[in-house]
Amino acid sequence: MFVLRSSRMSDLPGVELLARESPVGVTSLPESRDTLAGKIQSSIDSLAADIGFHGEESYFFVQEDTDSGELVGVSAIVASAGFNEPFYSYRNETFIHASPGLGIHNKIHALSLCHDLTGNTLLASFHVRPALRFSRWSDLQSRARLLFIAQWPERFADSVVSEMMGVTRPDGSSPFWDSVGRRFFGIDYQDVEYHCGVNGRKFIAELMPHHPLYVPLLADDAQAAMGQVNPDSEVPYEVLTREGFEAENYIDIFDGGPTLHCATRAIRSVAQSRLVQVAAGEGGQGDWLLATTRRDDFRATVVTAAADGERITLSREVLDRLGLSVGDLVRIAPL
Amino acid sequence: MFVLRSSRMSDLPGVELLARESPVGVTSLPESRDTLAGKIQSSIDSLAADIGFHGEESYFFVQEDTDSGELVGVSAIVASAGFNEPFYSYRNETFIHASPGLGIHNKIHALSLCHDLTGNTLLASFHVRPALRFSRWSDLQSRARLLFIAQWPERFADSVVSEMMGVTRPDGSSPFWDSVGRRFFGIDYQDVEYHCGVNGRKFIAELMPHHPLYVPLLADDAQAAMGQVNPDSEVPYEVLTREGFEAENYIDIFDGGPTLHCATRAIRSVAQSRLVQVAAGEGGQGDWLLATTRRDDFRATVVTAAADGERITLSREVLDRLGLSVGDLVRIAPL
Amino acid sequence: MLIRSIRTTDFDALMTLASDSGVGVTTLPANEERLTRRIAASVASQAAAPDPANSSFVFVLENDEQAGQVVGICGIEGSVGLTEPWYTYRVGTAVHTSREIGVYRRLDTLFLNNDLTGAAELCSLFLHPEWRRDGNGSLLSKSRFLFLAEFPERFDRRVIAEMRGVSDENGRSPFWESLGRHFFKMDFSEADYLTGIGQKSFIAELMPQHPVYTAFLSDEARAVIGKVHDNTLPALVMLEGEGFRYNNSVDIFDAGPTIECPLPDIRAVRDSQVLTAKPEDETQGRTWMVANRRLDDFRVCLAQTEPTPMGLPLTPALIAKLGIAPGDSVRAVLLSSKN
Amino acid sequence: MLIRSIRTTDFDALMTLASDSGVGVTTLPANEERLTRRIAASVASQAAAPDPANSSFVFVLENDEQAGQVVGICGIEGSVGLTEPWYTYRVGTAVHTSREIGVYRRLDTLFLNNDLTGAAELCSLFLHPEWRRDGNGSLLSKSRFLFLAEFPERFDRRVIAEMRGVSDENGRSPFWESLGRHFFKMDFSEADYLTGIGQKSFIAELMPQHPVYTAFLSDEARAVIGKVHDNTLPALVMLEGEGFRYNNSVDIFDAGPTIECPLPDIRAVRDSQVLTAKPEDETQGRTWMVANRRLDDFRVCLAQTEPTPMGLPLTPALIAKLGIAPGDSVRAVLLSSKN
Repeated sequence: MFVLRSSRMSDLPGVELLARESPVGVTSLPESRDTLAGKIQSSIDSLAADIGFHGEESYFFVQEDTDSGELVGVSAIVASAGFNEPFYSYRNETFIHASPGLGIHNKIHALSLCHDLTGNTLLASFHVRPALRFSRWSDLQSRARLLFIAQWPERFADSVVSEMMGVTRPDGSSPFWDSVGRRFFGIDYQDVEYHCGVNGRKFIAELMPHHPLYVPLLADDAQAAMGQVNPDSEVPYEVLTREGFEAENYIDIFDGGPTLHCATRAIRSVAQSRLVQVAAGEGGQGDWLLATTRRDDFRATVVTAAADGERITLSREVLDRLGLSVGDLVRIAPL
Repeated sequence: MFVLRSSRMSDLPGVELLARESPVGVTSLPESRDTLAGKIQSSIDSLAADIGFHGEESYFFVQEDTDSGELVGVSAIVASAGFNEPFYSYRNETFIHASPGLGIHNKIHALSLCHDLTGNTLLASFHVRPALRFSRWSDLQSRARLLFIAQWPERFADSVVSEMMGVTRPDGSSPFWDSVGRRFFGIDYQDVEYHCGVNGRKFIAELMPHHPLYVPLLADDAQAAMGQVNPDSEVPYEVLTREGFEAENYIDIFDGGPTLHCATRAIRSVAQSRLVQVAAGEGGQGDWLLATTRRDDFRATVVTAAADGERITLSREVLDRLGLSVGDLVRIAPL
Repeated sequence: MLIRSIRTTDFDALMTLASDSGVGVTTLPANEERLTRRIAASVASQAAAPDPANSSFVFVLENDEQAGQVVGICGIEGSVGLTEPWYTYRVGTAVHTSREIGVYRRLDTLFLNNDLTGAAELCSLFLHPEWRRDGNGSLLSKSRFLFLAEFPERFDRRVIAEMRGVSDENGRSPFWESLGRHFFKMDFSEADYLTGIGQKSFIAELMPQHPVYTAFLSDEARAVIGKVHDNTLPALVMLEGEGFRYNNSVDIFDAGPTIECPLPDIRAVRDSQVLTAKPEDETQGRTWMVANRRLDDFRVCLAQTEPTPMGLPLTPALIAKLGIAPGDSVRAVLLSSKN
Repeated sequence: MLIRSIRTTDFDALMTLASDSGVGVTTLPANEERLTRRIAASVASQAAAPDPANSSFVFVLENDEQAGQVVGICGIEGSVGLTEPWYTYRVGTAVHTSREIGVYRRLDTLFLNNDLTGAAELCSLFLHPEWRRDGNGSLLSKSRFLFLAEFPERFDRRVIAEMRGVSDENGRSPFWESLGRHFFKMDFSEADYLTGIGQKSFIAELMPQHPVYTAFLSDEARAVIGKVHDNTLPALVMLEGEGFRYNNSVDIFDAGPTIECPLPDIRAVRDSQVLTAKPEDETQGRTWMVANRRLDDFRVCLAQTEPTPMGLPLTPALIAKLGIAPGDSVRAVLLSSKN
């Protein structure tokens, strides 16, 4: 069975393996041991701290095959996107250029660099082993975060965003980057993703365009790439759109992939989750996403079990794997 | 008793009286007989037309004291704001100017002229007799439009907006206008409102600033007026915020008053309205907003009556005043 | 050949001339109503109070040996952009650097602006193809400088001239194709015509209002920014010789350069002299432009002569052509700084 | 008095001089590390390949009668903005009109830009207050033009100079108070200092990136756009006399004007002549600047003399001061176009 839990420093080697395997566009999961160790430490510190309002905390989760002890997935929550430096996106703008005298009515699309999503909570660093894609375990890797948010809402913003990787060519280059970012940065897409992961995003303020970019002036393949999701991001995209996230307004400044967003309370797993008491037993037909409510030992899994408004019946194995006792409160949501 | 209904050309004298009484900031209700007649005619034409997708239609409603025949209120729906020319707003933008090196992190607010709300459905021309303010009849005047939208959603956009009048000085001048618009237009606030009502909004494209205005550079009283509601707009503001409309993102380009907006399906009276059959009888405790479902004879009122999921029991007077027979379908929402 | 103030009776000749004019000469479209207005404006300018806002002068080149045939036209506006906005793009530079990641980028930008508002403008130059010889082009263009020298109070101190940008033999402008077409959804020639007949409000309505990075334009478009059409090269060289300079302003449609010079610094203004017309049966010397100094019936001719302490020797025929009497004063300058 | 290339041994004298310099002279802050770098850069520039990117020359004014006391400094950059962006505001015009409602509005705008990237810059001028007399200021500033005339390949063709803008006796700039303070949340003097020591990246980080309508600034702020500090007026007049002109570029902090002139059009460059130094015990005439034409130990002195067909008469003492021998060539120009 697979269990998701908050990460410990001893997870570092396994996390490194997953980071190496993850596609280049996941900037929040670079192949840098120091950076990854920093993320785990920040998660440990954030969980230990008493938080009244979301700030610079971040939470890092791993999924473990409890039989082999192998790590099979990672994901994270950043409490406030752009806490230390602005969180940049391109906003899709529409300008209407109309000349009644000439009978012309044009909608001109433009991309404006904006900080609109700064301060929103960010779902980041998602990656699962390829074999688990589109399984209930990739759902677990993504959505356990939503139960975590539902349990401790004071730690998060009213809106949640997540960046989906944009499309790339077989050689790893990005058509959107080559027509847009490269003109301002003069470096390759892979290089900029690396800088972002390792050096932070300060250089964006220095290099990015200050004025809106008119979409009709972009190369055709860059226009085509706007808002398109990379096959490697299909899993989180599918999960999050099912959760009610919307993809229309913002795209990533580097690869043009969509930045999903949703009001926290409108996220399906948040809105539909509820607290129930644990009972011991077998059987039941429902598929449930289930998470503990212990901040010092957060664990989550997917179970097929019987649940009503007050109680969920869990097998002995599940109780053991999640460290639960009968009578404990857990948070569940329909899978 | 008061009944709201779609307007007829014979309402013109009464509508004129109400327009004359309405405050200057209601640009959609100018004291021009031709303009008002045009609005009524457009409403008649729109109701008669078969519409598959919202376009240039508009709907004009009056509220009548059925005892005296006197008109006591008007309101309108414009199916698509800015159908012929863009619908302008200032978007509240926040730019983050941060220098990590110097430890400076500034949020700079700016107003950007935008067309974001173009194509949304617009609630306009609201006015009720002063004696009816904050009564159930002002609710009727505003919210009957929402039942109309709920009944014929194909005639309207997915989002609905409404402009609230901004604050003015005792002499009718606008502090926001004097610091902002006047610099570009060189004319008085009353004059620009008049031009807008009579000549349309083409001149806005010609005269308005093309670049964002930094809020810290505006006069203090203009900054204070941003997003503030004129006392004359308190009624619609109160009604619409109760309906779930939000006021944060957009303000009026002339007086700085907030432009409310809400996703159509999230509007309370739309989401909570339901179709029920009419039964005859007296009594009942609930207060209901009630509208007919006949496009050729739309009428609405507020009743205290018994209703369940399938039926509402109406008195003979109400049946008569609304032209209803037992068994007819009506749309109701809790008051 | 004679340069003189336009007259109402020139209308028919001008319609013929205008219909020979091509794309790019936006100020002389073959449009009756507009031509009529231009002539009337020029006549009215002569009587108006001396204020740049009132000045819209037009002159014609007359073949005075063939029954006064009009073969060319030129004009000067006292001050542009006072009723409709006058748009240009400014070619600017944006530098983006990051020390942290070692990047330095320099990008050109186009800023829509009205910076030339108020300037005086050399405009409407057109010479019939058959008469593009014997210095007629220079005379037609430069005769205006004697008018500027004579009546500076009627013109803004800043004098500009828009140079036709690059387009191919079909009137296709690479700059337009790469930028304007996306916003105007029409052909360059149509936009050019609309501007020519004064329908300029569509520019504010349709134009991109935000600065454009030229990096997003086609290579051909970038290559022609600030460049003139081959046919316009001689005119550019001539005006540069008079002191006009490109100052990073280009046309919003075809990116042709706008060049400018302060009025008193124009060579033919600065070097012009007021001299007494001295009748001589025969004169010789370098080629001079000679003007009659009259506001209401301004005339300029070329003369081979050299000034003497007694005045400027001119033949009686030329004096008559200028509409003056012997002993009257004239304003004269060498046609070119090089001869 | 002698102008000469800066030397490493000048460091102590310069620290003293720098601490006498006030707010507004951003290029000469009393900062050890930066001064050391400037001196080293100037020495290195002498040996570098002739490319504007390599040129950062500094010269000192030495009171050669008092044991070589350094009383002034001036510099020239070959090309600015090649490592860090060079920011200016361009003062532009926006015209908004509506024929329909009869409105015509003309507004000034400030566009942040890097248009001056690449230009050569006159910089670092500072003269000890006690020595602001006897034409020392003119000599200090204009001596650079002989260097430009001698080594034009080491400088961009476009030469600029930033003029200090208006501030009061407390260093308070009305332009800064109305605009910069909202974005920088610091005093003008602090921003000025940070720029002076090369910490320019904060400008990109904090500056308003969108054009600003000056209508939203205070009356005092609008009034000083493109205006110089009273103390800088003489310098402005002097550079205008050399051909420099304000071209609508102003400083982003205090709105002082940046003036510019093409290198070959600077009066002292254009009129300078190469002449043979002719020793004479006594010389007289107008005041000339005379330079020794050397890149590695450039020197300039003033001399009362007049050129003859045989060369430029100079006293043996002056020839020695210039570090040349009789019969060597010198470059000379009248100190002022007016004498």
